[in-house]
Order: sequence, then structure tokens, then C-alpha cells
Amino acid sequence: ATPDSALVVAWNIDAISTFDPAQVGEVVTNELIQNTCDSLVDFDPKDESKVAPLLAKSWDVSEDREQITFHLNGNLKFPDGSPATARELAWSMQRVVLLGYGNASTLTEYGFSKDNVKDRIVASDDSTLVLKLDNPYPTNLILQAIGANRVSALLDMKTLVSKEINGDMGNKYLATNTACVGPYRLVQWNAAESIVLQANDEYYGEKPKLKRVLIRHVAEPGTQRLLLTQGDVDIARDLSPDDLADLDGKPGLKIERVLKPQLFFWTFNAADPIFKNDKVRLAMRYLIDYDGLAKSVMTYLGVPRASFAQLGAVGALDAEEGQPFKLDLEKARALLAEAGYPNGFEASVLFGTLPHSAPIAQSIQQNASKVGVKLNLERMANAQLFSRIRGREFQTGMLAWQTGVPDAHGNASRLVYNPDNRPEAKLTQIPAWRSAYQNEEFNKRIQQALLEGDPDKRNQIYYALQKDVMEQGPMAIMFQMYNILGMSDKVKNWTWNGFRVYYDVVSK
Amino acid sequence: MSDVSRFLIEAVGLSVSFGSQTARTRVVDDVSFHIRKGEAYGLIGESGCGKSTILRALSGLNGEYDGAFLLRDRELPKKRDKDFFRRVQMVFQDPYGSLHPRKIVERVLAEPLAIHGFDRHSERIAETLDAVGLGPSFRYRYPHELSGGQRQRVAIARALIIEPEILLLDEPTSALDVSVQAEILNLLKRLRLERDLTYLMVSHDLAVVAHICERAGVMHQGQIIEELSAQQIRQSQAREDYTRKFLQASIEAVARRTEVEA
Amino acid sequence: MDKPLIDVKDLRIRFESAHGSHEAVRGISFTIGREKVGIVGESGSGKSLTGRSLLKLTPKGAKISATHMRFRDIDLLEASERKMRTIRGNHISMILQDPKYSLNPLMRIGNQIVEAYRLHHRVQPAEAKTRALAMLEAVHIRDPERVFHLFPHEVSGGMGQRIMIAMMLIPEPDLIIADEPTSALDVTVRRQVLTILDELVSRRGTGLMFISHDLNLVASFCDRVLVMYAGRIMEDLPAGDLHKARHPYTQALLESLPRLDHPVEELKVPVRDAAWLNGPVYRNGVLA
Amino acid sequence: MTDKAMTSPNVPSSGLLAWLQAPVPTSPFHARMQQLWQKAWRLRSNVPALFGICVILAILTAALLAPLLATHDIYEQNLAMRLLAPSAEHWLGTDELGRDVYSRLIYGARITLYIALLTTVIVAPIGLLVGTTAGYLGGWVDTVLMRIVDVFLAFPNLILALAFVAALGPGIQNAIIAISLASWPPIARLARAETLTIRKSDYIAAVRLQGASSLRIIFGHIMPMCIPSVVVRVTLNMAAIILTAAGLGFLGLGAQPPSPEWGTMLSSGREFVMTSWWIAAIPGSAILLTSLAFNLFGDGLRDILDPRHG
Amino acid sequence: MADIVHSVPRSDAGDVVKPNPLVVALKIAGRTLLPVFVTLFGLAALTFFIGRMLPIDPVASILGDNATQEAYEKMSRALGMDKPLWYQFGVYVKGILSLDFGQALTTGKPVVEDIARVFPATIELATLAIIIGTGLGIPAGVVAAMYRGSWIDQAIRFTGLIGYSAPNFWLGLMGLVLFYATFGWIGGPGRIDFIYEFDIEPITGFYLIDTVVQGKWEVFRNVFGHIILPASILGFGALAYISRMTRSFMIEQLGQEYIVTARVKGLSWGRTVWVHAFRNVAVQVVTVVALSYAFLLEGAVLTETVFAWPGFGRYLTNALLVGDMNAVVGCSLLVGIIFVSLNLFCDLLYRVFDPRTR
Ligand SMILES: Nc1ncnc2c1ncn2[C@@H]1O[C@H](COP(=O)(O)OP(=O)(O)OP(=O)(O)O)[C@@H](O)[C@H]1O
Ligand SMILES: Nc1ncnc2c1ncn2[C@@H]1O[C@H](COP(=O)(O)OP(=O)(O)OP(=O)(O)O)[C@@H](O)[C@H]1O
Ligand SMILES: [Mg+2]
Ligand SMILES: [Mg+2]
Repeated sequence: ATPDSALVVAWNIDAISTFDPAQVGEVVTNELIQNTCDSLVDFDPKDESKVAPLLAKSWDVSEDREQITFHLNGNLKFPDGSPATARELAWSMQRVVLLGYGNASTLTEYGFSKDNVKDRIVASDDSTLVLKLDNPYPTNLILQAIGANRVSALLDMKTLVSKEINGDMGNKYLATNTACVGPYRLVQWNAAESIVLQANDEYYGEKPKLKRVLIRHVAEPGTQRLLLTQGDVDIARDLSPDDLADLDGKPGLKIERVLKPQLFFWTFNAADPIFKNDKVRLAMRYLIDYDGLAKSVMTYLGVPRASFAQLGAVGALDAEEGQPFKLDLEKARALLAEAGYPNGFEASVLFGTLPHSAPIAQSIQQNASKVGVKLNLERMANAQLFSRIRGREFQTGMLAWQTGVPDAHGNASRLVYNPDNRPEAKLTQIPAWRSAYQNEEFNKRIQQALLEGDPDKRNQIYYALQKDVMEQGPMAIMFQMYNILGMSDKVKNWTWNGFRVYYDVVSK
Repeated sequence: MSDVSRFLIEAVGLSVSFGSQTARTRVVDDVSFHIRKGEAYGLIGESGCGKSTILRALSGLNGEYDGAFLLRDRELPKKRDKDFFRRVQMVFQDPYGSLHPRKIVERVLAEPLAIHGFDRHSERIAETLDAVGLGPSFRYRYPHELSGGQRQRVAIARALIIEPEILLLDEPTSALDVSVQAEILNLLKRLRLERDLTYLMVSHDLAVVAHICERAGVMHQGQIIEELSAQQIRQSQAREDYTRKFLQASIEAVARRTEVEA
Repeated sequence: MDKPLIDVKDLRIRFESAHGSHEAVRGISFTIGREKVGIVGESGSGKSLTGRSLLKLTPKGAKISATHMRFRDIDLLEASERKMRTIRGNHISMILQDPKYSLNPLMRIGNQIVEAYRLHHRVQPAEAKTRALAMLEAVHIRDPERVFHLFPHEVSGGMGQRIMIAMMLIPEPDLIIADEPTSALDVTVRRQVLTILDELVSRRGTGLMFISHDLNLVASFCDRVLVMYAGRIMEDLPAGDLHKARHPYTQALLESLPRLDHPVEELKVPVRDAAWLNGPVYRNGVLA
Repeated sequence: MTDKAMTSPNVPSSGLLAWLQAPVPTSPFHARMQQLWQKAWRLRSNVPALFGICVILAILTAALLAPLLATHDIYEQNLAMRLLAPSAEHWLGTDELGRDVYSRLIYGARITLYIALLTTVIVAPIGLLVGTTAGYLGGWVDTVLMRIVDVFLAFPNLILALAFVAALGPGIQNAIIAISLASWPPIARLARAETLTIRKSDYIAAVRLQGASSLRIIFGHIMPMCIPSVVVRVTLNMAAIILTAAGLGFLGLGAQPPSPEWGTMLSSGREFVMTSWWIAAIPGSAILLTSLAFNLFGDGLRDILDPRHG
Repeated sequence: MADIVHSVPRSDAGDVVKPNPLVVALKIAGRTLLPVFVTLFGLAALTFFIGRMLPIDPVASILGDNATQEAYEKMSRALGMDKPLWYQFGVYVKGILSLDFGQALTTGKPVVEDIARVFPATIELATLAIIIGTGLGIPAGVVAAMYRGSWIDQAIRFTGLIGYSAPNFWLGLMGLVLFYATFGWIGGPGRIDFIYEFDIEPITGFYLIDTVVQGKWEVFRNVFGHIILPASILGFGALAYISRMTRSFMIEQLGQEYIVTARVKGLSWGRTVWVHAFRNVAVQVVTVVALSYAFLLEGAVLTETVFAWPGFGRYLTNALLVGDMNAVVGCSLLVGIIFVSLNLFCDLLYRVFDPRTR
């Protein structure tokens, strides 16, 4: 049984290593940060592509769209009761750029740099924050990217500065602590064991319904299931699809799901003599049994999706247009013949430990064998998979990619856009570069869309781009993944979208 | 006696110690003796007096001794060479432990031939088996298929097959029953004559030593306290008290029976 | 000597093996009273098996059968394991050949003796210890108090053998089976051990079954001798009548030992005759 | 000898039996065959060992005749028929991609046995060599070798294995090497212990006195004596090897999908334990049965080969 | 698993110089401790170089998938990975000597602190498991040896083998389904129910002990309910090995002459076995138990996963999978130290309990 005042969650939280908003990139911590550190603005719970006020109760955009002025809530306080102001926020955001961890790119992409960030993110007074941009980006995009994101968490500057080690701006301290304004605060974290979030009494907004959120690390899906059915946890986050299917409709339980901005794809190395051929890559797409997989392995896990822009994003093709492929061996054979491989070829497929990788890979392998393509599967630890892919040491590989913004630009800028394809450029954070794929024309269209002021025109550019990339792109996108969980029906008001889970409104 | 050398084998001031530095005991203490070619020399003494230790030192199984062994007046290196093993062979006390349990007789006998590069393996094996009184039917048997006496014969055959000059015998019959002991003793006696062998034989059984050897050293607490001829042993002509007691004990049992018989 | 302690008739011990079943003891009959009976014979003739069968401690694969095998009035063949436990040690005990292996290496010698005593006598440990010390003294151990606390590896072979004797005699059994108790000892020690055994046995009137392969030794020590060959008793006669032995095997055994007082060029070796296997056997010098 | 004469042999029913039971062997080959025969004879009454042998033979047969015994293509997927319970069509049900578990199990025996047996074949000689050398030569050789053994023993196996993928790349062969690397030290220790008792024996002293080199003694005299216990020991390890192989599978070592290796089948069945129990239970039982068979057989071997336990 | 084997120390009789007691003492210390240090050093070196060989890039696993190359290089420098290998090794050895393994990348805490947290959980589990495994395994092995070849022997062997070859995760989940979900006899996965989680003040880190010390019997029962199933399952595996080895040692002893002596004295079979034979295998059995224990400490990964047990095995494996070399090194050394000290301990046991080696 679980206490009435607490939400008890079973979740695989192996991967947590820090709570520094400048550094985290991983799903679990991301969710925790979002519930412990409010950002400037929020994703609208009902429609993730819209933004809603959070720290900022309102904002003004300059005529030229190059300056945004945020007006913060007046009574912001850190959990220890000390006041939180726009100055701390400015410092927090500058800090992200100055530290230069992975999340810095959220800001650097829009013209902020180590040299200019102090001038471009400024607090004009205690409750006003001004962002100065270098280009007239679409305001919604900027708000999603910068405002609704980890990078605009309001950190407790005084504490962090006092805990500073070697100029890390409190990075080490944040490895095991949180120090922000948010509905909850972290009170206990035992790595790979449990996390306890406690409601923040000093919170400026509406107080959370539940006093505590307890997350227990449970790696085994079967174990999670038992805990859930026995009522020892309220929510199980990593149930296997078959368990979900089995539990769906059982009394006392419910299944909740929401599409997340994560795409599972099969990426090809365009530097490989075989896969540099567009036709070959296209042929591979016809070997994927989207339908069959969706109805079996991927039920409860995701929906077929071939476009780089996830469903729910601004500019994304709809479900039908965004997935025009189906298993078609004839077509694949014909394409291979055109590409000069009438008898197929042999290639390797790397994949990691995601549970659905193996069945998908095997399914494709089986189909490929029918057109003469012999795929050798190589399973490995995720960290090893990433090293291989980042180092361009692969022929093909299967992995997932999650974007931070509900806008087609998010993925376009990573999965398609590649400013410099030279190996020594080492743009390892860009999947397109990892695939050694560069298309100047696509690059141009992406740039153009980015600065297009008219939403309709902008969408049109993306629609066309998506269709072209589906034919030629360096990765065969296969599924957009669900966030899915099993939950006791005692839990009320579970609220989430693809980008955010709202613990504070949950009640029991 | 050979012209070249007075003695075939000579031990000079031999001492052997065992144990770590803290608890070191001298098991053989300044022992000297010599054996002429064709002679059979015995070492007698009660259990634990150091007889086997001398044999092991001479054979090279234990290289850590003080003093020297001379073979034809030449000092033997502490680490014996192959030539030494060619000329000196040893027969162990326990026939049950001295044959490799997983090797048939033929392989046991073929091994020394291979090591020393002899030819005509098959013939030599047959000849030697014959010499120790084992027929060809024993050639392909495993040790566990042989009786103790037969095993000891195989062990003797193994020692003889490379035609050594000297045989070291460490209580070769003490593990055998008396009837088999008789067979082996007869065999040893015969072989010595036939092949002009030299024996160094260790035993605690006076009768056995007297039967085989011309001369014997009596050992007590690591020293040879006196040397007796076979004749002296039989007639209990000992100088030392200890030897007399030792001889007495051996004779008594037999004497009692004679008494009963009479 | 009225009623024998042991009365065995037609004892057979069989083993199953790859070569078919194999009889190691083939129908032997004998009795033992309060006397010293020697059993001689070459290795493998079945001496030990006979001895052990009296205690029902034969190896697992052995199958014992007999017309009867009695200890006093108890039929050993029928006796339950529980019954046997009261007999073992208390009434019949056995001295094993090699003290090096026959004593528990991790138990102090004294405790092993005390255990043997207390198994059959309900006494306080202190009293048992006194008895054990007395027994050690009885087997001529010089410093019993010290030896009591030693471990088996700390005593010499001769001492070990004496300890075995002490341990087996302390419950005061009626019959002792000594299985080659001296073959591992050198002459001097052997003599001491035999003397002690003789003393104790004759003082208490215990029956002794003395197993050995040395006919000369047995003859000088025992009252009666049984000569075994290939699982059969070939000859059964008083030690004093040994010179009247009829069986060629017995005769050869007598001659096979080298003797100090009687040098020979060649020792006599029993020439084993296949006819012996099922041939005639002799009792008291006459054909049985 | 006497006991031979007393034996009443079963009446030989054939020439071969007579030959095998002949009291006197006439050639080395004959002697060896007689040995074998006697051992086989002793095995006859060892029911568990016989059971073990039968099961091993059955599994080997299944592996050899897999193409004949299998009822389905082991790679043929049918997503519509996934996770079916055992039925007349699919005797042991289907797996997560709708493949026939029975057929995969039969084919899997090939890979699984290959891994288990090859590992054994690698581990035993290495362990033997190191153990006997250390034990026989003693001194600093012993010290050095045993320290190495200790280090390998104390080293977490998974790390060793991963290092191996790095050095050699993935594949079954490399998995075998990786597992071997982790399993030879215990064997070496066993062999060394055995050697320490053997080296004191007279028959070793005897060959030394014939002038035999250390090499000859180790290979020709000591190793044969250690083999039985090592073989026994190694058969005990079968299950562990199969399970380790499965564990390495997810690091990219060992059998890769879609190969039907039992350990891999077992670990992919883990996901379905709560819903489709047979997916894990069937390969699990197969591993259990195989391991049981090897163990029983190993015990039988020990009883036969090792006189000290006989 | 391994057999620790003890040779009787060979006498290397060298010079006959009068020994200096100090030198002797030093030599004895050297002879026992030097190998320990050599082993540990070897272990450390091997860990280091194998760590550098691993295909996993620690920098990438800290920074995540979307880090820029610049951040990557910066972190790489911070970890000292740009220095030559020997230099890194030096730093590493120095760290080891001061018991500083650096920070674990996965948790951001010092490795030593992490180990101090996860290790008690594992020790607690493994200790209970070994108690179960030993408590049942030794009697089972002895009984099997006593009735060698009988159905009891077969039954024990078969049961043991199930523990040895049945996959742990399967046993674990089935056990949970049965005892937790169906019967509700035991607590579920995890070390303790959440409700009680805050009732324990960590003193030793061993919940069973902590609750007893604090007199919180209710919590103790809860903790016990959680630990009993995983411990039984691990114990089951240990049982298999322990009983097999015990059986084989016992069979060897039961073939000895002194057993016959004991029986001749009139001792019952049971007492012969337990008092005489067992005493002679006790030290060997302890060696086996110690080794099983060491393996339990190192390698209960799957059981820990199934039971959501925040233990050492999972920590090590996880660290390895993400290339957290600091943690891997710390853990490996700890495991090594455990192995070596158990080895040493068993050696000492031999010396103490076997009078022949004294
Ligand atoms: N390797 C060794 N280490 C320590 N002491 C030893 C060693 N070998 C022999 N000894 C001791 O040396 C002494 C003499 O042993 P040795 O074997 O030479 O006696 P022996 O005269 O042959 O006796 P036996 O008639 O019993 O064979 C004994 O006290 C024995 O304990
Ligand atoms: N466990 C056994 N299995 C098969 N045969 C056995 C077994 N024990 C003894 N035998 C056989 O029984 C016969 C007699 O053995 P026993 O031990 O009684 O001989 P012994 O006369 O005491 O010989 P020794 O003088 O060598 O002690 C031997 O031929 C032996 O092979
Ligand atoms: Mg000797
Ligand atoms: Mg006997």
C-alpha cells in the first residue's frame, strides 16, 4: 500500500548522474528538473506546441522580433525562503552557456555565445529579464526552446557560488542537489535506489496536491508490474508492452500514454560505399514492416512515423502523410537493382539494449534476406553504440533521438542540417553529421524556414522538406515513441504531454 | 677391484638437514662409506634413522646436501646429468606407488629407452621382462592388474632396462608379503651375478640385508655407527651396544619359534 | 577352553566386478576361543576380509554368506546394525594395520581413547581420562600425560601402533582382531608391540585373531595358526605342530623367509599350484 | 594371479566380449579397450550417470539432426502469431516474433553445445598446463603463475569479457574466449592441488631418476593424472558457461540475434516472464536438463576414473 | 568457482646460518603479505589497462548524446584522458594508495562513498544467503555422502542442480509471483517498504542490524520480509555448490581408514560421519563457503535487478556499461581485496585448525 499524501513511482533511474540543468540531457532527470525547477515559460499541458506563463507571467516581443522582455512573477522564493529575482535567472542562463555542457547548444544555436551572453541575457530589474537575439527567429520557437526548457531554470546563485569548486559555478554541488524555484525540491537521492521529492512550501504558484513524490529504482519490468498490481507503487514507468497489454483494462489499473518527441530510427552511414547511394537507403525503408511491427512489438510503445518532424510539432506532416512507407519487397528489389545491387549486399546493423531494438532489427533482417540483403546484427551496450555512431564507425545502426522543442526545426536542425561534413569538423552532436550526410539544398531550406516570419509559409517549407528527406535522408525513421505507464486508479489528474509531466497537479 | 678406480661409489662427509631455519634438524650427519664395483652394500637401522635420505641424496632426488658423492673418483654435480641416470637406477620401497597408475607395463619400460635414446625398444622390453621373470603376457597390463610382487618386478625391470651399473634399492621388499619377498630377493641375487651389478640396499630387516649384501653399515640417528660383514651380522659380532641390541631383537623372534619347534 | 568365542562355518564373501562375480573368501570355517589364533597367507588371500566380516565392516560391494557366523550366542549374520554397535569395540575390536591412517588426524590421541571407552561405559570424562592414561601406561608409553594431548602426526609409528592397541583394548573386549599390526614397524619396535599385546591378552584372557603374512612370526607368537590361500584355509594347526604342516604351501611359506641363523643361497618360493585352489586342506596335520 | 583364477567369468557370448574379457591383453590397443570395457561395465550400474549419458546423447542427436527434427523454419517470422502458447502446431509455442520455439530450441542445441564444449576444450588444457606447471616446478614459477591466477580469479568477469570485445570484436568465438579467460583459473588451482600430491609420489621420482625432463614429466606423467578431476570439474561448469554466454550476449559478445542460442532465448524471454512464461521456461529447462545431464555424467566419470573415489 | 588449495609449505632448506628471529619474522610476514600485495598490484594494473581498452567512451556517457565536440574535449581533459598512459597510471596508483578512486561519473559522488552505500546492502543480502546456503548445504552434502548413491543422494543432487543452473531472474520473478503476489507472505522488491524507509537511521547500513539496534521490531519484520526471498534464492545457488563440494570432500574422508577405526570402536554411522569425518573436511568446506561468499558479493546482478536491490553487483555492472572507470576500478579492487583476504583467511584457518600444518 502507498501513503495517501505521496505518489510512489517505480522507474528505472539508473541513468541519473546530475541535477544540473546546464548538463542534464537524460529523460528521467529532465522530468525531475522540470518539476523542481520552473522555467521561464511552460509548455501548455494540453497542447505542447503552445506556451504558457510560468516564472514569467507575461512577455513582450520587440517589433523586429529580436528582443523578448519577460515580466517575472513578483513573489519568487527559493525553498529556503530567500527571494529569487531576474538577476539570478540571468546568471543561471548565462551559466549554461559559460559552462558549455550539452544544453548550451539550446542557447548557442540562437546566437548566444560565451562572449556575448552577458550582454544578451540581462536582468533590467529584479522582475524583468531581457533576451536579445541575433536574428528574428519565430517567437514561439524561441519560447519553446529557451523559455520552456531546462536552460531557463532559476538557480539559487548565492548557494551555488558559495559551493563553487574550480569555477564550476556549482556544477559539482548540483550533481547531488537541486537549488531552484519549483513546486518540489529534491530531499533525498540515492543513486540507483530512490529519489524523494518534497513539496516546496515557499512555492509561488499553486501548492502541489501531494506532499511527496517517491521514486523507487526498479529496473526489471516484471518487478514493476508486481509492485503495481500489489499496490506497492502507484505508477510503473517501464512496463513491457506485453505487460501493458495484459494489464490494460484490469480493474483498479489504468494505462496512460502520450506521444513523446522521440524518434526511433535506422541510420545509415553515407560515407559507406553502399549506403552513400540514395536508392539503397530508400530501398531499406521498404524493408520495414511498419504495420506488422506497430501491431505487435510496438503496440504500446510507439506509432509508425517516417518523417523527421514528430507528431504534435509545429510544421509536422500529419500521421498519414508523415508515414507513406510500407513493407514492399518488390519495390525494394527494384530500387536495389537501380542502385546496382540486383543481388543485394551484406551489411551490419548495430543496436543497443533498448528492448524493442532486437525484435525490430530481426524483423528487418528477415525481410532484407528476402531481397538478398544480408544484415548482420550486432548488439552492444548503449554507451558503446553511441561511441561507434559518434565516431562514424558503423555501416548502419538503430537508435533513438529526442528533440527538445515541439517544432519541426528541432529535428530538422539535427537530423537533416549539417553545416560541415568533414570528419575533422566533429559535429558529433548532430546525427546528420554522424551519418556523414550533407545536402546543401536541405541546409538552405532549413535556414530559410528558421527565419520565416509567416507561420503558414514556414509550415509549407517544412512539409516539402519532410517529403524530400523521407526519400533521401540518411536515416529511415521508423517510430515515434510513446511515454506510457501503468497506474493505480487511485491516482487522479495525471497530466502530461510529450515534453513535460506535471507532478504538482496529481492528486490521490 | 677395478684398476682405474678403487671404489665405484663413495660418499664423503655427507650431511642432510631438513626443516626451516628455526626448526632445522640434521637427519644425516657426516656419513661416509664406499662401495666397490660388483659389491652389494647394505644400510640397516631402525625406521627414521636416515637411510632413505642417503639414497635420495645419492640419486639426486634431493640436491641439498653437504659433503660429496664420488662416482669413479669423480665428484657428482649436485644437479645430476643424464649420464648419471644412465648408470645409476633406483628401485623404490613401495611397489604400489612407484608405477604410474595409467600406464601399461610396456610404456613404463619404453620411457627410459626413449629418454636415453636406445634402439630396439620392443626386443629390449621383451628381454628385460623375461629377465625379471615376467612373461610377455604382462607386457600390456596396467599396474592395478598386477600383484605387488609383479609390480616390484616391473620396477626392477624399469631400472634394469637401460643397463645401469648401480642399483639403489630402498627396502625393495618391505611392502611385500614374505612369499613374494623371497621371489624378489632371489631375483635380485641372480641379476647381480648375471649383470655384474653393484647394489646399495637399504632395509631394516637384517636377514634380508645379510642375504643380499656382503657388507652393511649400521645406522643410528643419522650416523653410520659401524660396518659389518654379512658374516658378522649373522653371528651377532657387533662392536656397538646399539647394534647388538638391534641384532638381538631380530634374532629373538626366530629363536622363540625354534624353541617351540624343539 | 569350553565354548568358542567365534564360530564360523562356511563363510563366503563375494564381489561383483567387470569380470563377473568373484569370490574372495570361499567357504571357510573356523573357531576362536580365548587363545591367540594367527591367520597367515599371502597378500589378497582374504585374511583382512575374514577379520572385517566378523565386525560386519566389509567394503560396500561385498556380499557375505555363511552357514553360521556366531559370536558367543549371537548370530552376527542376523544382527542388526544397532546390535553390531554394541558388539563392536565392546566385545570384538580390531587393531588396524597402519596407525598413520587409522587415527583421526585432527583429534587428540587422548580424546580418541576416551571416546572408545565412554562409548561403552557410562562414566565421567575425568574418570575416562584416568583410565585412558592408565591404558597408555599399560602399553608402555613413557609420558602418558604428554602423549594424551598429542595429535597422531606427532607420534612415531611404534607409538601410534601402541596407541591403537590401547584404544582397542580399553573397553576390554572379548576378542581382538589384529590386522597386520606390526608390518609397518621395524624389528625393534615390532618386538615391543608384540610383547605388549601378548601381555595384555594373556592377562585378561582375551581371544586374539592375529593376521599376518609372516608365518614365522605368527608361529612364534600364536597358539594356533590358520594358513589361508586364495580364499580358503589350507591348513589349521597348533603353532607347535608347525613342523608337521602337510600342505606344500605352508611348507614353502616357512622356508621363504631369509634367516640370519640359516644362510641359504636361494630362498624357497612357493610354487603356486593351480590344483591347490580346490585341492585338499589339512587340519591339525591331517587331511580335513 | 590368484584372483584371476578364482574368477568365474560370465560365459562370453561373442568373440568381442571374449576379447574384451581376455585375462591377458595382447597389445596396447587391446589393453586400452579392456580398460574402457571395464569402466563401461562399472558405469552400467550407475543409473544416474547412464541417464546423464542418454540425455547428452539425445541432445547431441537433436543438434545433429536439427534439420530433420525441426518443424518450422527457425528464422521465419510471423508477427501475427507471436507469443502463442504451446499447441499442436507449435509444440512449444512461439516467441515474440512468431517463430517456432521448438525448432529454435533444437537448432539452438548446436550453438549452445558448441559454446559449452569449445569453452571446455579451451579451458581444460590451459588450466591444466598452468596448474601442473606451477605445482610441479614450484618455487618462483609457482609464485608467479599463482599470482596471475589470483588476479584473474579476483577480476570481475564481465569486465574481462568487455575488454575482449574491444580487442577482438564480437562473435561467438570471442565469447568463448572471453568465458574461457574467466574460467581457467579455478581449473588451474585444482590441477595445481592435484599436482602437489602427485609430485611427491614415487612414480614421479622414478621418472625423474630416469633422467626425464620436467617437460616430459609434466606432460607425460602428471597431466594424465589430473585429467579426470579436471574433466569432472569442467562438466560441472556447463550450466554456468551457458548462462554466462547468455549474459555476455547483451554486450554484443556471443550469439547475436536471430541465432537461437539457448541463453539468448532465455534472456529475451525475460521480458515475457509475466505474460508468456514458456518463452523463458523452455530454454531455461533445456539448460537445466543439459547441465543436469553433464553433472550426472561428470559424477559418473569421477567414480570411474578416479580410484580414490571408487 | 574455484577450489582454494593449500599446499603444505615446502621446505626450501638453504643455508644453515643461524637464523635471526627478526629476519625470520620479516621473512614470514614477507612470505604471506608480499603475494597479497603483488596480487593487488597486478589486479590494479590489469583493471587500469583493461579499463583503457574498453570500447566505452566515458566522456560520451557523461555528457550525453548531444554534447558538442568542444564540451567533449573539455571533459576529456578534465578526466586527464589526454595525458600519456603511463602518467594516467601513475595518477591512478597514487589515488589508490590514498584510497581515493575519484568521483563516480554515474552518481557524481566519490566512488568510496558510493561503495560504502551499496556495499552494505549486498553484504547483508549475501550474508543471509550464505547462511542459508551453508546451513542447508553442508548438512545436505554430508547426508548425500553418507547415503551415497541412494535416492536421498540423488534428490539432494537434483535439487542442488536446480539452484545451480536455473536462471536466477526466473526463480526470482516466480518467487515474487508466488510468495509476494499470490500468498502475500513476504514483502516485495526493494529493501524495505517506503512507509518505513524514513524510520531507519542508518548506523551500519545493514537494515537488519540497524532496526534491531534501534529496537524497531515492526520495521525489522518488514526488512526481513523483503530480504528473505532474494537471500533464499541466492542461498539456493550457493547451496548447490557447497553441498556438492561437501559431498565430495566427505566421500574422500569416508574412504579413510580412521573411519573404520571409529566404527570398530562401536561408534554409530551418524556420529562417525559428523564427529570424525566432518571435522576433517571442515576447513575445506569453510574455504568453499568463503569463496561462494566472495562470488555472491561480486555477482548477484540479476537477483539484485529483479528484487530492485540497490546493491554492489548492479552498481558495478551499471558503471561498466556506461564506462564509469573510476567506479569500475574501485569496485574491482574491492572485489580483489575480498578475494585475497578470504584466501588469506582460509590459509590461516588451515594453519590454525589443521595440526599437521602447524
Ligand atoms: N622432506 C622431509 N622434510 C622433513 N623431514 C624429513 C623429510 N624427509 C625425511 N625427513 C625426516 O628425516 C628422518 C629420516 O628419514 P628417512 O626417510 O631417511 O628414514 P629411513 O631410515 O628411511 O626410515 P624408514 O625405515 O622408515 O624408511 C626422519 O625423521 C624423517 O622424519
Ligand atoms: N572392495 C573390494 N572390491 C573388490 N574386491 C575386493 C575388495 N576388497 C577386497 N577385495 C578382494 O578380496 C581379496 C581378499 O582381500 P583381503 O584384503 O582380505 O586380502 P588380505 O589377505 O588381507 O591381503 P593383504 O595381505 O594384502 O592385506 C583380494 O583378492 C581383493 O582383491
Ligand atoms: Mg625409508
Ligand atoms: Mg589385509
